[in-house]
Amino acid sequence: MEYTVGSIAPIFLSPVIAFVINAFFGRRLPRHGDWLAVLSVFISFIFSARIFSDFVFGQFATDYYVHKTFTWFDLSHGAQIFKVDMGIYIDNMAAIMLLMVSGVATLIHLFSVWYMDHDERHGRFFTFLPLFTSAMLGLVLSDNLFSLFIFWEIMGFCSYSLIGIYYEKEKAGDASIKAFMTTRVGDVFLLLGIVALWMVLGSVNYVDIYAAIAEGKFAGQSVLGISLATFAGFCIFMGGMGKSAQFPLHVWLPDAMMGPTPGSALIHAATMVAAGVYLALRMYPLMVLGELTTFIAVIGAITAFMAATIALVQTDIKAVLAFSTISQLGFMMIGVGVGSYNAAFMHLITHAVFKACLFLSAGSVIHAIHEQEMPKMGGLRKKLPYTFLAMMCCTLAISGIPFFAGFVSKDRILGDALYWGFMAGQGPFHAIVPILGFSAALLTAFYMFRLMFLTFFGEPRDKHIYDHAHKEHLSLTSNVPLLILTVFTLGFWYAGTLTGQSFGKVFGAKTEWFKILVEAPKVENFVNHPRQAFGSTDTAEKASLPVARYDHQSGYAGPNPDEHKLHTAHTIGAVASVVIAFAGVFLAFLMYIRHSIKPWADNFSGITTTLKNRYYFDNFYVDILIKKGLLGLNRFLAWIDMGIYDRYAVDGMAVVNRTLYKASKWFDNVVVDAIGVDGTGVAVNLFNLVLRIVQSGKIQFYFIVLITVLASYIWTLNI
Amino acid sequence: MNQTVVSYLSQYEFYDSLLALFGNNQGLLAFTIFLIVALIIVGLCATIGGLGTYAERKISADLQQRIGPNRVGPYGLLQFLADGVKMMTKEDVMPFTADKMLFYLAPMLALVGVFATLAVLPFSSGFAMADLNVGVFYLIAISSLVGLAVFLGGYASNSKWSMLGGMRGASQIISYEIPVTISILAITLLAGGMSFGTIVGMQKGLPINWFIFHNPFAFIAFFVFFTGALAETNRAPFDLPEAESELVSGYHTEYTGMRFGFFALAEYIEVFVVCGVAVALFLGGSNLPVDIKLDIIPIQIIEVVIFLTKTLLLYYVVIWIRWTLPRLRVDQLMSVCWKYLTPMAILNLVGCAIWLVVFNGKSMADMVFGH
Amino acid sequence: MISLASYLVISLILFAAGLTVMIARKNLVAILLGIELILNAAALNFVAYSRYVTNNLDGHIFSLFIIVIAAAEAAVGLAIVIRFFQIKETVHVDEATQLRN
Amino acid sequence: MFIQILFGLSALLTIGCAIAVAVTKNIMHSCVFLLGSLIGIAGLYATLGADFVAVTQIMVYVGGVVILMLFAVMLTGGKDYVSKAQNLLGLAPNMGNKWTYTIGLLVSLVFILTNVKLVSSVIKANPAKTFGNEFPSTVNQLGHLLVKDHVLAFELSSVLLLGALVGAAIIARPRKQ
Amino acid sequence: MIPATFDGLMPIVILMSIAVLLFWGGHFASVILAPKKPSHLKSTPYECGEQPVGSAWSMFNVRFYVVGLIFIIFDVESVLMFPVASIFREMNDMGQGGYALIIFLSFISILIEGIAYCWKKGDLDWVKSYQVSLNDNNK
Repeated sequence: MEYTVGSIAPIFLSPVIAFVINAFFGRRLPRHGDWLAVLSVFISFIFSARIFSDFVFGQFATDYYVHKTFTWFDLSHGAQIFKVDMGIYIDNMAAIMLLMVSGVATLIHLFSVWYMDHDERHGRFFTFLPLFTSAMLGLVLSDNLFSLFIFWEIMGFCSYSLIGIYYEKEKAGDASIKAFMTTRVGDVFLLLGIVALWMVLGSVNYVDIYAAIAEGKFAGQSVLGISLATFAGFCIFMGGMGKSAQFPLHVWLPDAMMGPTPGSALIHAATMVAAGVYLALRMYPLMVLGELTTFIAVIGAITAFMAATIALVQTDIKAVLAFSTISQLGFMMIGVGVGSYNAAFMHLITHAVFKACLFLSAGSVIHAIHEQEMPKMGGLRKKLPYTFLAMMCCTLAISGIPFFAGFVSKDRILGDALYWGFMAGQGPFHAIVPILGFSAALLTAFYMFRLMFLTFFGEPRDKHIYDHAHKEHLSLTSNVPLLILTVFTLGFWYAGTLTGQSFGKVFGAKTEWFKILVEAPKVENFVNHPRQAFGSTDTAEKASLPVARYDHQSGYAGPNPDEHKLHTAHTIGAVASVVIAFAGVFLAFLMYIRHSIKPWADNFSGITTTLKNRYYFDNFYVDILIKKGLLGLNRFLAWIDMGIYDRYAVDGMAVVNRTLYKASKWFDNVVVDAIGVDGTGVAVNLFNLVLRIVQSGKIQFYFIVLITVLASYIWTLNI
Repeated sequence: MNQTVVSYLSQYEFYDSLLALFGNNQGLLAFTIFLIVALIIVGLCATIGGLGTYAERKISADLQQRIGPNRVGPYGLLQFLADGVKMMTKEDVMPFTADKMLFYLAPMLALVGVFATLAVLPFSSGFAMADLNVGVFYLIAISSLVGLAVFLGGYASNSKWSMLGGMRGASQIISYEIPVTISILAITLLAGGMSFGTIVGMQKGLPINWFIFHNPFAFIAFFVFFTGALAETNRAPFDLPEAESELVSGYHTEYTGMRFGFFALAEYIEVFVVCGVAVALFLGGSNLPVDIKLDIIPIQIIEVVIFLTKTLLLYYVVIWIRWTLPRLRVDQLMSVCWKYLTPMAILNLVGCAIWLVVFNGKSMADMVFGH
Repeated sequence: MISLASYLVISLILFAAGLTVMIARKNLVAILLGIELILNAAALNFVAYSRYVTNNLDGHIFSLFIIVIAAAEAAVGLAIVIRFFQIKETVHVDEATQLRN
Repeated sequence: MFIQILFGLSALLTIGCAIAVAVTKNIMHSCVFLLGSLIGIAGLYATLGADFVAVTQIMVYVGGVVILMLFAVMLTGGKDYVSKAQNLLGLAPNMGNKWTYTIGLLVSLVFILTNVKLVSSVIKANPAKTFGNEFPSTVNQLGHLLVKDHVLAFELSSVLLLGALVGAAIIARPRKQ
Repeated sequence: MIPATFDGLMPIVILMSIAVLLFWGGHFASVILAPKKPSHLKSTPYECGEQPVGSAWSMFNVRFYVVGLIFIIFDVESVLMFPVASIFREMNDMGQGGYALIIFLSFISILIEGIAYCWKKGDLDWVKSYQVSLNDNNK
């Protein structure tokens, strides 16, 4: 397939153009240019779909990629090479990601048209939304960490603007600043990592990094006594942790729900938080080299479990979704950590779809009843049938019920985790990952159904709100995006033979096209990577796709000798996750529909308080780190100022002064009065005469000086 | 391309014998030829300019149902000579408050500016004195001397009427230079060059190949150009600098005798030049409509005749407009220039550029008749 | 044949004339005249070098842009002079003392 | 031969008018002499084969800058406006007096002496070249240079001019006192 | 194609010289032919028969300058556009028409921006410019 710039650039550029137009002329346009934003993202979607169909339906091999570069700037001097390339890097993963981002973004834009209608910040919202989308698309398209970082920061800025869009609300302003500052912590690390890589490799292209790993350029390199790979990998992963809201940098994401719900859907569910996972996946070889996988898995497991527990007791519908997002991101990180590369990526995609749908549904609910607290809802399924349908499917998906998307991906992550934790012959410590993972899965099913049951089932708990809720009608902008997303929460899209790569069990989740199309980059393939100029059409031959099939006797046709064991783990994992999912659902059913079990808030009040306070993370950051740490530092500095500087320097100075004064009094009487005053007068006059000529403020005089200096300089030249 | 009279003549045999006559001194020969041709052209233009005054009076009389000049010569044809002689014999008065040097210089600048434009005017394919690569551009540039002359004339007189006329004239001339320049830019774009040889050469053949019919934008551009050119030459309805009912006679109120004559001569020749430029740029220049196999000299003569015919037709239109339309007010003048002509000219330029790219340089005629 | 030196000398004289104008004159407009002379001297040098030394047209481009910038500078400079005159009723350069003290 | 004559005429015009600009006591005459000098420079450009630059010189300076300067002179009080305050302060006259001229000429002398060194070294470094009577068209090459090599400068100059227009319009626009 | 020679510039010089000579000639003729009876009254500037009061070299309105300003900017922009316009067709034939068009249009768009600004601010109105800017300052 020939790719020219013209077929790739619009993906990124059309939302940028929409942003520019909306930013400058948005107020003049009808409807503040929201149609322009939708249109621009839809254009991106069409171009992405073309790339997707080429890569996925065209059955490109996993290691096939389109890589086009142009020189951004070149400051090389002699042997010292300082050249930064920018470019485009598209492989299967990027192609799928592009389709997901642009597709989900299109639907969210469409939904926002309805949701943000008559909102006073309508124009501002539709200015930042396309910019945000374009930044995410640019991030996916970028071929190196520099441009990734640029788009990363643009996204940070956009999320800041979108969270704080109602900036007059104090909470919104605080939340936006919190999101900005917390992610900044990660970003500093990311920049450190990039700089570390740059210093050693002289390039931060993905392909260069892969090639360097393959060539062993990392060996023996160290930064601050830590091996370079570990250092860089850790720093980059910290960036991902900030963006993907991993423990302990997760605190910003729940607060980020202060923005409009579609904005949350786009930022904090589908795309931006996925950027961290995407980065971890892109840098996977570096993580492996740096032996960071265990760390990642543990962080992911802790995040998944912790967020799931917090979600149990939240009453705000968006807060539950926010914590479920963190929890699911934790699952993805588990996937990255345990080496289940494509499952993690797949979960990223499926999660983006169903979480976007969940957020949009929540937006639909909030828009209908103008209330976010779940205890005041209930029985809404009669009023909001389409939203209910959408949300139900998504909940099933996120809970990991079979035949839905979440099951397909989460099951594989958990299966791999199980294998990694118990069967790969590692230490017992590793078992904590699958245990926490499975617990989180149980809790996920539970709290999601709790949300469903509280919102849509049962009797309306607040009659007033219920009666004032608008009856839902099918319309293009309000429900259809939800329903479209709902369709894609079904499992069979992600599993099996959709793209015809292989004949296998459709719902068996064993021969998924993801598995075949996406796999961890084999670094040795990148050693002599071809580079193409930016404008050229793509002519690299694409390798024919090796079809991986599962074989019961020998396992996958992959390199892992333990395939069979892995398969066993997967079977166990599948069964276990099904059981766990249903157990969670059943528990929720008992608690919130049948009321046969009392909600445990009463039984474990201490835990509930802890959970309600989100493990006191915010308090910790604010009270301990900022108040104690920062204020303590302040107090220390104040003490230095008052106690030392004031007491000794200032007061001592006074003493010295007093002494000096006495001396100078004598001096004044004798020397100054006698000699000084008159003498100074003369001296000042003389000095003035000179200065007045020099500092005349007359431009012509300056000009004379200029010419004279120039002339004297020329005379000194030896020519 | 880049034909001058000399390079044109050098293609023929008698040139060599001429060269031998001049002792193989190419420069001297060229100088002689140029001098002769220049004198011919200056004579021609002076005659045309003189006859222009006659024509103006005759046509205005016609439009006003009078007879006009009819005493000197047949039908009063020699009236302009009589006028010239009269001017020469008038006393040369200079206001005592005047700036002497500038008062002296201004008519000369006008005359120099106008005469210098004659160098590139393409009377025919061989009779153009110089075909510079920057032909049209040169013409615009050097003709701005006239605006300066108007200002200096107005200033130097140190009379209130003159000063007002000079200021007005200068600002009007420079303002209208913009739409004119941009219209010419559109033609440059279409022709792919600034030399008159290129531009006229592109318009060979039937009138349908003229640039005015090249595309709709060029069609509008012609009218923008023509309007702007009228204003640049201070012709009615844009004759504000010399509006006799307001400013007595504008910038040349204080000029008498020969100096006034030179101002008038410069103005009439400039009208002729402007018409000639309009013909060369938009109306096919000196091209024959059909290919005729004839000797060199007859073809050149026919071409010159064609060029002069077209130019004089436009000249007639100019005079006709003068005696038909009322004078604009000064604010109308400025708004016509800046709010109508300039945006239109820019639009035409953009339109021509887009047309050129979209239709790959084809004209409307090409698309209709399918070349 | 005309040599590079003749152009350089002309440009030098132009520059010196401009310099004299700039220093000797107290009229702001006259100072701007001097600046134009100096800029033209530089542009002339560029074109001369372009023909005699480098044999490409970069010098032409340079002097084109010098002309462009000179025009912009004249426009803005004269606007400032006119504004200055409106405020101070004079165009004397030594009266431009608002920023003093 | 012609080119030498053209050069001689242009050089004479340029230098004569430039000196006249510096010498004349009338600002209006000074502007007009500047015009002559600029036309002379256009002639010099022509002798260097820089036809486009020559015509640009005429177009921009003759048609634009000089007229603008004449306007500015008119707007700042006509011939040579001397304010009353100036007389009281005892400043040098607008067009300079012998002291200012002495300083100016001295600085120019210093500059000329300095540059004689530069020019002589340049001439030493560049042996004399001779050119034929032909000169190729520069317009197309300039066009290609502007569109390709110097495209950024080309576009930026447009922005610069816009800035100059806006800035100068703001400065010059009449305001309530 | 015959390359241009410097001799091609000759006609310009010749014509300019003819203009100057013609002027001198005419002047000379009038000096010889014309009567000379100067009087003070004859050489006062014409002011409809009244005694002129003061010099005509007085201050003029700033709007003249603003017009000149807009003109010079446009003039310079058109100067820069000329070389590009004259290679436009050539580039189009070389298949770079789109590129040239983008360059050209972006240049022109800034030009249009300038005229739009002046239009909006009332610099193009001859009469109203003063009042408009008064209102501007009151805002």
